[in-house]
Amino acid sequence: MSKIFKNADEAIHDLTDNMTIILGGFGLCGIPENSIAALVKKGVKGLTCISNNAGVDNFGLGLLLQHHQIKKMISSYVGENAEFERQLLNGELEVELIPQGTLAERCRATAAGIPAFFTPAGYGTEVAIGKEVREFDGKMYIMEQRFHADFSIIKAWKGDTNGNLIYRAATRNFNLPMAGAGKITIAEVEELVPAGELDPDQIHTPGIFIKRIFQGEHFEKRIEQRTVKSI
Amino acid sequence: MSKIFKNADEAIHDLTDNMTIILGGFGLCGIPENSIAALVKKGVKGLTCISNNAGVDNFGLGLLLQHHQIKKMISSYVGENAEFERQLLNGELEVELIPQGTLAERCRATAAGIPAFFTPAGYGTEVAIGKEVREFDGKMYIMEQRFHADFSIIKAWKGDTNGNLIYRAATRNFNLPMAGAGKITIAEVEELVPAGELDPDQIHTPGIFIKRIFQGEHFEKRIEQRTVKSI
Amino acid sequence: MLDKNGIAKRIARELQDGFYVNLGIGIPTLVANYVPEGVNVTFQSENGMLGMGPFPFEGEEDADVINAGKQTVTILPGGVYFDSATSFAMIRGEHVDLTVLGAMEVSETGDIANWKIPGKMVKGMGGAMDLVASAKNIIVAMQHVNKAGESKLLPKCSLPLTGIGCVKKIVTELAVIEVTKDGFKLLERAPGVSVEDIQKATEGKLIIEGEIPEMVL
Amino acid sequence: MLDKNGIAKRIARELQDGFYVNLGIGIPTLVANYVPEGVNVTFQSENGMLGMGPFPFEGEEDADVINAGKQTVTILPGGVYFDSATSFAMIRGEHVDLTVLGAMEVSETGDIANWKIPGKMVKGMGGAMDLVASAKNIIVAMQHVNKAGESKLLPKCSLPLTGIGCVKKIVTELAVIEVTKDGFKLLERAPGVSVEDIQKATEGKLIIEGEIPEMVL
Repeated sequence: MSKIFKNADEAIHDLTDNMTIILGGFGLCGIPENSIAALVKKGVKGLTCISNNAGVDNFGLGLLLQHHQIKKMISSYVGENAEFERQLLNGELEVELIPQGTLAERCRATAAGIPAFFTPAGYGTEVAIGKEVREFDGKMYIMEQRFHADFSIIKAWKGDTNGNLIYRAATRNFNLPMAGAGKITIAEVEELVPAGELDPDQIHTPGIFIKRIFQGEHFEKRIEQRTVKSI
Repeated sequence: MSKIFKNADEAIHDLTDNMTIILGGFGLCGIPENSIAALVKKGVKGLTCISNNAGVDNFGLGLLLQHHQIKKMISSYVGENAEFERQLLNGELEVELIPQGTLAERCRATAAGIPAFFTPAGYGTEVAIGKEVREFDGKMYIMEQRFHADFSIIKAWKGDTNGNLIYRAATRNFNLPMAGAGKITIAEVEELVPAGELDPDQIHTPGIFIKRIFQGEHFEKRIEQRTVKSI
Repeated sequence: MLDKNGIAKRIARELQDGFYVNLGIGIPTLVANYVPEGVNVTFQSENGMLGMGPFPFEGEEDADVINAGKQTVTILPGGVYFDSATSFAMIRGEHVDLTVLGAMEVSETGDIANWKIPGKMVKGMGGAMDLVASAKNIIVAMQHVNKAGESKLLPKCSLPLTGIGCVKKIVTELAVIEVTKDGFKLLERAPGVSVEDIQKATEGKLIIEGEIPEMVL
Repeated sequence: MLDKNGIAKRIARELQDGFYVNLGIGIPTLVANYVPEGVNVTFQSENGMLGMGPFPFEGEEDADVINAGKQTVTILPGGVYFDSATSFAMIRGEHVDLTVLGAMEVSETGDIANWKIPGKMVKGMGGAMDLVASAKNIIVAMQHVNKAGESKLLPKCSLPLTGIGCVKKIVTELAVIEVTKDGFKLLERAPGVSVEDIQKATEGKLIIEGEIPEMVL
């Protein structure tokens, strides 16, 4: 049974309206660009998107916002995004903000079959409202639960035909804990190689977490805050 | 502040009687041989040891058993170990058996500041006795808590002077989730290299989890079940 | 009646292309020898390996490359090493498609006991409790009766449990049995074994509906 | 009175050799420019990097190498990349020795508000709630009063909280203040600033004991 798909369109062929999808990346770094473009092209609507950020106005998840495809965003930081703000203030978009570490751990828990765990993040704040609170060793924690998502869509640098993945630099971010967090996890990679070409000691995500893999056609890798020092 | 210690004796200099220590490895694979030898030499007694296995009669943690240094073992499988059995039946040794995945996750939780989590392992069995039980999505889970350990002692293949570690093959096992699970984590490595020599994309355990590191003098790497096929 | 290899061979027919499989110690290990042609499966070893291959040739053993039974093994091309927390994330997260393991007793409600005999030295449950509590699909490979001639398929387990309501299928030297909500359902007879033989060796409720076919191996 | 760089410089004196440090956006970022000689610290960026280095030279930016502020940065020799779950394991597990971040308000019991202003567009808490709930040692870098001239050191925060009872020290343009169980304890005055100036700018309970020394930068 091959995990290899020709392109993003085919990899998301059965992703339909009103689904919940988890998307990797931090800001615009390590986002599944090709899959997002395919989602725009496909025009699926009413999506609940779980992703650390919401892209910028004309890139990343901002593209899905532009086309009114997102019903709800679950993020830790939605940043500077005028269209996002407009839709939110107009009541066209729901937003759930959760602490970044909690988001990462909930994704990991989902993939790892852990239904709930305790974290100190958000204790005593509005994040804790409605959540179970408990003391361990004299410190207060709140209980957080896993997600339920139809798809998880992530991006890696190299992947092999078994679905094994290697990330490059700071693109590992949410992509790794999101691997396996959707009923189906799709990985788009910059380079797809035959199984056996990756060193088994250097693989970041074992292929078992990945159901579909394809080589992206083009990666723009836009930089959100180009910052340089003078010589 | 250097993390580098000359040898195992110096790395464990302040490990004293009645402490709780976590030790890496699976069977005899990837165990911190040099540190165990140093513990025998130092003669610390009354130890509570958290380790997946208990070694064999004359190697691994079996050496500490031989010298009556262990008060309690917390393991998933204590295997074939005559001295272990003798001490257990004589009431000289306490044993707490916990499922292997729960052991791994409890170590990871300890290092990661997660005081408790839910797992299905052991539900409906004697492992669940006295533990909180809860249903999530129609399935039953039990709550497991993190450990409290003075030291975690692990073994890696290569390490750098910042404490960054790379494991080889199946030795990664419990060593990785145990990194950072003790108040002080000691790593013994086959080869210690200057910071900067390891590829930042290929490091398995970031140095922040490691407080002390030393290059082991000798690694016997005994094989527990030598199994070969005929040509 | 099947020998150990026969049991393994029959279980191997349950393998589907693309499956990730965890094999326990004993008869389950033998399943790897009978993977049907054209079916591609990946074996997981819970100590931290996907793509576990055969034992090494003499002289090629590597102390760092062992399986969950502490045996020296090899890794196949496309395999991967990982840590124990990640390994049980695969198991608990239901990414492993099939678990095959041995048992001392199985109850008609799918409870399994395979780790502890009161009064005997306990070696520990290892990964068995995680595996049985997590797997979507669990097949037990075992003898139908124990050495004392007593049935291992019981109304209720008498030994301390490893997990409850988890076993889906049982393959013994006598039969293939499905665990249903109504009890043990007889699916297939081993060659030369009669339904009566199976009934006699099964203490739990055995459901026999229609003609019971003989296994195809 | 200190400028932003002065605040950063004073905070940098809190750095100890071997510290792992997470710096928030704004003034905290500037702390990296003033690490005292002989003190070796490692900067963590919560998006997945230890050993964060300076910004790259023009033309050497790498889209895959950014910090938590989404700025292009570099990694130092001996640095390491990791994923977000591991990153917050470091933070939650108290492996990060010091967190420096900005705030809108701090209460005399150490509560902090820095993520949300009712009625204004909320961008999100990012990693701030994890950082403040976890760090053993939290220093807030901020202006003593807001743009409306109101004190940001209050008996009780008026804005939605980021965390409670967590701030250990505050460094502003006017003073260094420790958060004790009895309230804000004045430790140091900025050059040219009087105890009266600080008292006037502090709405929460300010504890002044003995002679308050001027900061050494």
